[in-house]
Amino acid sequence: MALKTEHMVLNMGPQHPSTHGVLRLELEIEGELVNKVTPHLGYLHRCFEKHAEAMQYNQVVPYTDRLDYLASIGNNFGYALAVEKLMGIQVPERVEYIRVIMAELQRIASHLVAIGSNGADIGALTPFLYLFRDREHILSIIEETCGARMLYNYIWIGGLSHDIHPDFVRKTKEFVNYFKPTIVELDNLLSFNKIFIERTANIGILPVDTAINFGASGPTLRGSGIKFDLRRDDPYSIYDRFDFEIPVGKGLMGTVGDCWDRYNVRIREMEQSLRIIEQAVDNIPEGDVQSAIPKRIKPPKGTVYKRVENPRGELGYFIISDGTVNPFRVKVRAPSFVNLEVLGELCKGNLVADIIAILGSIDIVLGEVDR
Amino acid sequence: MYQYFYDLTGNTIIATLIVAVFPLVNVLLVALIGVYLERKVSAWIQDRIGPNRTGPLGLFQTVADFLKMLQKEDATSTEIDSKLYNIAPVLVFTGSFAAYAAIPFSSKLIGSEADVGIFYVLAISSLVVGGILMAGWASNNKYSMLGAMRSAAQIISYEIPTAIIVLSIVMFTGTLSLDKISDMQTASFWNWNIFGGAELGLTKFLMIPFMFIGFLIIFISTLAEVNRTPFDIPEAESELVAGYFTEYCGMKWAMFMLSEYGNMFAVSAIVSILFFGGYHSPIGYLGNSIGVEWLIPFEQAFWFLAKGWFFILVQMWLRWTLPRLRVDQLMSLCWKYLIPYAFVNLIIIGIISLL
Amino acid sequence: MKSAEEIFDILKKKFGDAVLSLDKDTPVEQIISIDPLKINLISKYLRENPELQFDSLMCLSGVDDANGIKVKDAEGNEIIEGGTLSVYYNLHSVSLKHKITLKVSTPRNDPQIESLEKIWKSANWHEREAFDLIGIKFLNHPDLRRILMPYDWDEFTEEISRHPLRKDYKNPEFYQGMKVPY
Amino acid sequence: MGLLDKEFSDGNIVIAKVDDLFNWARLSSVWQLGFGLACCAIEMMATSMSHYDFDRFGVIPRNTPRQADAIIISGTVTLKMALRIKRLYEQMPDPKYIISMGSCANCGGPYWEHGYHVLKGIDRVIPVDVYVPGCPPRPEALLEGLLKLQEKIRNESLRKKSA
Repeated sequence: MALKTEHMVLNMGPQHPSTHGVLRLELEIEGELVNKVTPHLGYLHRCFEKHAEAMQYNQVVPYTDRLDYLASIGNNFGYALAVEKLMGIQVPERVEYIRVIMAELQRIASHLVAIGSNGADIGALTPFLYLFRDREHILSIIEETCGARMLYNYIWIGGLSHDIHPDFVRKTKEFVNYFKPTIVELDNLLSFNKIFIERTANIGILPVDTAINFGASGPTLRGSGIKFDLRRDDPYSIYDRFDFEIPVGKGLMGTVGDCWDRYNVRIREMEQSLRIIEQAVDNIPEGDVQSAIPKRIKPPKGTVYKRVENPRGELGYFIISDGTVNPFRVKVRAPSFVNLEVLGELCKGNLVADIIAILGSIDIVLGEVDR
Repeated sequence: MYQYFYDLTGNTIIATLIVAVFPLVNVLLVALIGVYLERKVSAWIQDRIGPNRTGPLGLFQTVADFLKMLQKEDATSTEIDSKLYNIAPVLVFTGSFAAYAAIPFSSKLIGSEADVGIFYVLAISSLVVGGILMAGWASNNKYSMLGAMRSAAQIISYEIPTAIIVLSIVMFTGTLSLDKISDMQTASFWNWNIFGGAELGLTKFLMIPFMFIGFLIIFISTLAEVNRTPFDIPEAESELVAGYFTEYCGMKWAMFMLSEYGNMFAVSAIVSILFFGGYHSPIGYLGNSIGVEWLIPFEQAFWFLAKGWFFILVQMWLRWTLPRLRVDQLMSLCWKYLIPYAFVNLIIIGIISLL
Repeated sequence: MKSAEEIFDILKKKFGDAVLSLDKDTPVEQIISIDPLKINLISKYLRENPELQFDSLMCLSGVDDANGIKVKDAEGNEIIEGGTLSVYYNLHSVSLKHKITLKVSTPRNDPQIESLEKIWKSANWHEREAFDLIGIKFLNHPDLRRILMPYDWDEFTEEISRHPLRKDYKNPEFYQGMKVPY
Repeated sequence: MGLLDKEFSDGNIVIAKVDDLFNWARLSSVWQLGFGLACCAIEMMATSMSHYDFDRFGVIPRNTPRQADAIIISGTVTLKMALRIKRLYEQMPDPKYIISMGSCANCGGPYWEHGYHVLKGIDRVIPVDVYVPGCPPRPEALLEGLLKLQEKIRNESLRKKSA
């Protein structure tokens, strides 16, 4: 006679150290083995889309900061590009250059937190602190420019809120020189640590076709080995002028598309961001950063979908304009929201300890998932 | 030890009290200094400063923590099994505290000069498992339960390689008494077991590599037995919130903490007794050279504590550097690697000792 | 790479009446309107046709068109009656690198659209979100629950405050004893 | 345990000294419940990191409410989350403190007007000891908030409160 068994339901979150905020996972476990993962969202639903409908176009920018709060500039960037496309604004060269440098600095800052918290989830707390220390350098560069540490409201429709500081170029170069050896140090400390590899290689394998079908993007998609980066494949701003590579998961430590690959893609992406910054920072043309900002933002009737490559993937803004000063509808296609959906697929049949490794490697920000 | 203090004071009661209280004081001190050091060491490793507001250099931080925990409400869930819930921390603490009875701090400072010292320590420290299981079960919390299960599996598995290595030392020295094992490694660090023991000859040199292997195995497995990173899966913060003591607060939780640090020192002490000469100085005694006989036990205690603290620092260093293993990897490390190597090591040491 | 006109022609030839129109007026995006109950067939074709290969659903947005008549209900709240709710699909082909926007409109009083969950998995949560915030029912969706708002939102609120992104949404006074307005 | 719930009627010198000692202990080891809600959580984490080092003040994050002394409400509290926060608060043993960090937790912040799912101020659900303004507050501001909390704890007493 077979024994009747019952699965234990374990609630992970919303208050749990490794759910990166207020995600709640409902795990059905059998001993330590996870049979099913059901994510429950909405613990940080801040009604962005309702606010966007009630605000004027330029007033929405600060709210976009708070979507993916680790990559605020990327959010501003996407929104500004979308409205500019709708209105047909051409921004000055100087603005484009500064935007790209800032976005890449922000990408590094964001990846630092992502990598660090992935390590911290697996138990390596110290690299997390090191990476936060390095992040402070980036924050201080941006703070000197626009006065805020995290939520900048920096990229405006048609321009920027502030011109760069006279010291900006020197400090950015200093940072690039400081940061290059740090990546090597990080590799030695964490990436090629035997235990870390054991914990992440061959765990949570995401095949390419599943990833595409689930709409995954960013490092989550590239970790599966496909070279798809909006900066290259659907170029926006001036990214087509720079020479950089798109790192993809190659399965160095296990299978293509495992957690280690996704982790590694982020590190290699930071190197490429440094390359872009190096190329851009020497060529910033002179000019006024606010000359193209329209006096009154009133786009014509129409719809636009504009997407940019945020650190976490494809950030898209779908804007419907009804010809008034308020947007009729703003929908955010948040990369974390879409990437998180893969979690249920990846976690089947793994152990409880793997769930957090997988979740860390997908790298979600709840502000963006719940909006 | 009792005799020593009886001679010193001439009173049975005082002598007994001193003998009984000394390990307790030591455990408390170890926890007090250990927690402070842990925070400072982690701060230094992580490019921080660490506690520095409470007293000079933040030295009273742990005192403040302890006093605060005394004041905390004893909040419990209504669904707990209160008997087991209340016994568990006491049992865990007893397990780690009782081990101190047989540990020789110096040639005079030893609770019980039992002939089966090492056997006693191995046996009594298993009491901890019972306490942890009780804590996990009685808390009526799924995280506690998972943590307790992991912990039980882990501690029981890792006792095997520990025991095998202890066995090989026992075979080599021919005694179970911790006191005698220490005494065999006297005079110079060259006589320590890790360097093949005191007897000169071919066997000593043959022994060295296998003693090193033995030391590594016992260090790893004792690390696992006291639930330290990279083997801290029972209380894995990012997975199980706080493992088996998730539901404990205030002083009851402090007892778990005390026993953790107590255990850390205990296993460090065992490792240093088995392989690093116990309380014996590596370079000879000042007391001998200047002819002050009574100084020697104090010097021995100093060396013993120094060795113990050295290993605690190594444990902390590992904790703040390495990631954590997964539960199945932990088991496979034990059963597939440590135990077979320990067995082979045991046989080879046995053969060499026969030579 | 195919333009919106070419894709529209292909679809029109294949599906006839189910493909309603191509909206060319908008300055940026060109939108193909489609019958809400045929969207699953057309999407399947779009994904599987080797010339189109729309293997990725980038975005799915539910919109309250607010094109009905504004009336006052019994309690004096202004509500919208009649008109439509719409869903916009932004499709993208990773291999062929072309994009297209589809639109379906469904009556406001009984909004029903075929689910695309079987075709693109990413539609699952987006559709739940459109259900949650706009109130569009997706037929044949495996798990159509609220996603962002609390599961018991309906129990504590009036009819008018069910779906926050509708244009006639009104805040409830209390939810589980907590005051909602400022 | 939980001495603060026992009140003494007359404030003699012994009580006063014990007060001072216990208050010192409590204010020197404020262990925070480690959980972040939104943007402010990142600044809260930054406060614990190398640059600002919360540990200097004896603050370490504990993951279980049972072992924590203070919650730092770091970010927007939604209606869905408010109930959970209330439960966490109730699970903490006395004496317990709340620091409300950031505009969202103080009053709803930028979401005060149209935030249909945002609780406008965590003080509608649990009592708050210290409010730290800012969106998000800089780590220095949070440190200041902690100092204010310490000031508050320093003035607590075992004595019965008189009118």
